[in-house]
Amino acid sequence: METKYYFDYNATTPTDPRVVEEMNKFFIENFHNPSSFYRKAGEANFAVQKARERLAELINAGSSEIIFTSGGTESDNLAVQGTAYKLKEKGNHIITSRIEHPAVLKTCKHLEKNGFQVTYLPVDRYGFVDPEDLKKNITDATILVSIMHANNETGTLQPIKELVKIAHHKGIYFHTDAVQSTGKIPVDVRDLDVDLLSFSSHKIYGPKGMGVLYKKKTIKITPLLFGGGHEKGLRAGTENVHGIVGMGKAAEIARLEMAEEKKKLRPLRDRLQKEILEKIPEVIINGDTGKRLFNTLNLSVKYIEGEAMLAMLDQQGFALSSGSACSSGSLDPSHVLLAIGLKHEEAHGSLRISLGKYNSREDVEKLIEVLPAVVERLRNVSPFWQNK
Amino acid sequence: METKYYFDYNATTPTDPRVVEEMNKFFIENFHNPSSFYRKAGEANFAVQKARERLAELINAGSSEIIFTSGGTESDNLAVQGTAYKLKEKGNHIITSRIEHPAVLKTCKHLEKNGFQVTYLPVDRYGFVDPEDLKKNITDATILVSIMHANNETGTLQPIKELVKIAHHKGIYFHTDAVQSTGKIPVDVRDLDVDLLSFSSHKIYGPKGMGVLYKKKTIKITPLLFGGGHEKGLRAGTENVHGIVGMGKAAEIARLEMAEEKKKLRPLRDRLQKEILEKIPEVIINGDTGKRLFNTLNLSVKYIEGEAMLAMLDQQGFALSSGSACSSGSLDPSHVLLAIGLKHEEAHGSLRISLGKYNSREDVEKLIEVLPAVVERLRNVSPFWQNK
Amino acid sequence: MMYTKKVMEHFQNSQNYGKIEDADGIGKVGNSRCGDVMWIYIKVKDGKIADAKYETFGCVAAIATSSMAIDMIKGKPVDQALSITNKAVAEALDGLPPEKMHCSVLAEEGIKSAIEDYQQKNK
Amino acid sequence: MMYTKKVMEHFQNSQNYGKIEDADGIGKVGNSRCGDVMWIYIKVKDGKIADAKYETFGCVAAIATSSMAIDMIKGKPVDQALSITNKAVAEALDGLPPEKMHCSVLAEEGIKSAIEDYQQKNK
Ligand SMILES: Cc1ncc(COP(=O)(O)O)c(C=O)c1O
Ligand SMILES: Cc1ncc(COP(=O)(O)O)c(C=O)c1O
Repeated sequence: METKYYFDYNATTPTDPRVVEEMNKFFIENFHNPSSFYRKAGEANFAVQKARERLAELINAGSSEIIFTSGGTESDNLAVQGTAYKLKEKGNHIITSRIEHPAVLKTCKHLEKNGFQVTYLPVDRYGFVDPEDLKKNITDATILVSIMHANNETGTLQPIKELVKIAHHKGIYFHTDAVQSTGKIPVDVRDLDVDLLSFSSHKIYGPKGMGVLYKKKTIKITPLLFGGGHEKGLRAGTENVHGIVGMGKAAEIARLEMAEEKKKLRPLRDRLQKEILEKIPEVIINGDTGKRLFNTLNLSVKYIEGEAMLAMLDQQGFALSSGSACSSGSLDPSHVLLAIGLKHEEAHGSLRISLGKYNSREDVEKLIEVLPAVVERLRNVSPFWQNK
Repeated sequence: METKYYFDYNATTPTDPRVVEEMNKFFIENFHNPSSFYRKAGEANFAVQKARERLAELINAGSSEIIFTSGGTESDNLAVQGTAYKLKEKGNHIITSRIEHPAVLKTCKHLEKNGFQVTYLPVDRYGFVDPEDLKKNITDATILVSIMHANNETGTLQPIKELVKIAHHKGIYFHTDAVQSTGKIPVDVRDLDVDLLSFSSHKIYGPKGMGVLYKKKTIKITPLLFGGGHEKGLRAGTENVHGIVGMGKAAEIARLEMAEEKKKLRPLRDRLQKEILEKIPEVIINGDTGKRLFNTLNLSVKYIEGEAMLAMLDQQGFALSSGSACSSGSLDPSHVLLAIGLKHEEAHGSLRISLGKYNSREDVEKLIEVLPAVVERLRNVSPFWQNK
Repeated sequence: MMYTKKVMEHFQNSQNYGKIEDADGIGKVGNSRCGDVMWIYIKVKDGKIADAKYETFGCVAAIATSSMAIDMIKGKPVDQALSITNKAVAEALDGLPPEKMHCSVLAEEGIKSAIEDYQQKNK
Repeated sequence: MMYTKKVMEHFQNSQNYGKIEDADGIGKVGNSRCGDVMWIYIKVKDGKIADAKYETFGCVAAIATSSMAIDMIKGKPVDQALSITNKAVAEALDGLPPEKMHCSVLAEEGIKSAIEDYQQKNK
């Protein structure tokens, strides 16, 4: 069966048709290099500037504070490596959390091999970093705190404002990976007062291969990519004009429509949660049910494994994801779910349901109908369920 | 007047309509994350693999030797930084040339600030690196030689095979920036025997924001971007599926049609050269007229400045580029033209005409008609011409 | 993740699962930390595997290899069952993704362990 | 590169260029290394700039500012011409891109240098 019921919007989103339309003319008609001299190049350059303003507006930044990158991963790398290398004379200590995306975590691991020290703050069982914990772990050598806004697996929202205050009190830069929150909920860099913030186009109905690093005007970082002086020397490379334009349009749409999306999707997510808990015994909700992205529902179905659920669901046209190691080809299940204290079996049995703007009430009812049977079948096969 | 006569294919190219068509379904219909579990994700993954094979075929590589990047700049950075950081225990000396693209040159400058030593080989007045010079400059600390295949301004083609032999004789890695040659002329990594080779999608009628680093199977480098383990851990980030697919299609078209393009464009370029030299006195051809990209013509019109020429031509619908500082907003004119021994005034007066597959005979005749009048007008204004 | 048709068939439609209450041998292999646990039950009659069943906690490949392994040993003399290799199980399924080959290893171990349990009890 | 309409007009259609063979003052400023050289010729009559012309090697902005500067000094008393600023030239052109402001500085210097040359000769 075709993939018909898409519940994996936190993984990636379809490009909004209005975005596709806005990009179209930048492939053939206005393909020109925005740095070139002639007037068509000027038009491309103008389109890039307009997109920059739209992106700035989405997060309440100045347009000169927007750095275009190739995605959330590059934004995270540029923020973390860029700050680390810039400030290495000042200190070599970075604080992050155990539930970050690999784009931050693995970057930190890399820095550890290159003379930096990294503290990975634990989280409680709802996925929150404790601000007191941040305070305690700051040393004279701390140069950067990087803590994500919304977690991609559980949707838990960190108290960024409070954490930023603690870091700034000691004059330490603060980066937040806002890949999952930007475009879904209001993200205001002035209000949060972060120094660096990452987000990604393909999570907000924009094209893949584009991202943004917001960098506060007063902050200095070392570039990762050197070359033709694009992005004020902070990120070289011929501009991906269609990508930039598309991401700009996606940002505008998100800004104007996010409230509406929330109004529609939150009740759907809540209904899913309620019905699943009612219909399927021994299910755990992962993450906080209060301070959580309105589109995300992460749960562990005890006694069975996630990839098997995904496969059964896939057969019936459903697209979801799991924190099971088996679905990712890695050895350990989700580091996020382990960090909030799940046992390995429980993490293996996790399902992430993430909704988006093309989900209908019908999709949700269909999932409510199908999931219990899938769970039952797999539990019938499971030695843990049969012998508990 | 609209930009009607495009002679700046070395800057960027329009996306081939067949490429646009191939990409189309990856925005909305098959937008899925290739790393996800469900079948639509499998289709995206399959499309990525197919593109990988097409790209490998273009340069006679194995498909496992293709690393997807965000463009030529990132490929160059990954090759040079990636090798430098990987081999830093072995040595700290890099050899490159004075005519490299900023993506290599500025990366080398950055490495110089971080404990590496870089030798910038000079070139002769045709733009060639002297292999003897390479030989002489190799030391025990040399870990990498990075010399470009075709120069973007003059089109001069380096004797890469010979240079590679010299480097390999001493067990030193060889990277070549083949952004301007790949897709235009046959580039065979096995024949050249390079270890690393960069190229870029938007120079070969593919979408912007995509590039490739070829990495020989046996070579190890340090990644620049860390995260979700994509590209075998060498380049993290959710795959830019439409970009990859589009670049793959562009590679296939280039492979099949490059001979034809050359047959068409070379005579056009040669005619331009002949007519310009006949109609306009005191013009210098920059670069070698033999070992040169068939689409490129770089010349200096003495006594006048390039940006002024570009502007006059732009008014009449022509898109070209110049090595003048005035057209780029920088202070010095083209480092490439200075490296081949032009005086500053001559470099300021340079024009680069680069042809591509949508250029017609008519375009060329039109340029031959218009250019002499532009030059005359500007020479009439010039104190150097009037008072020589 | 690309599984063969055979794998998906065994995963979805297998009837080989369940418990044998009076099993002659039980093999319990795997580790829930890693996400795969397999229990193999066998019933032996006249030196042959008269019946066999599995219970598996694990991914598609784990469940499919369990099911296939049961198919392959049922009716076989015990010593033949003992010599079934993980490669044979994987091949019977028209192959497994490389990162899933360990599941077929588990199936082989599960069978061996059930037979050993039987042999232990009948020494 | 975005130039104003005025800039493009002066760049393309200026008739102020050329040589004044019996000029009373000549200013030669700029440096061909940097890509801009301006020669300003003036003819002075009764304390006024009776005629002026330029010859310029340089970019659009260099040529347009030369032309505008000539417009601005022609007919003016010498001391008024002397007080023309680069900002005034740029403004008269409806502005210049920031990285091109140096061209207007060159125009101001060219005029000053031509007038100084004239004053030197007539001391
Ligand atoms: C929280 C978070 N950070 C970073 C990323 C990486 O972004 P991208 O896929 O654009 O590289 C993702 C998504 O994959 C994410 O969910
Ligand atoms: C020789 C050369 N190298 C590298 C690059 C950079 O490639 P990209 O524009 O894809 O970043 C270019 C083009 O700008 C080039 O001509």
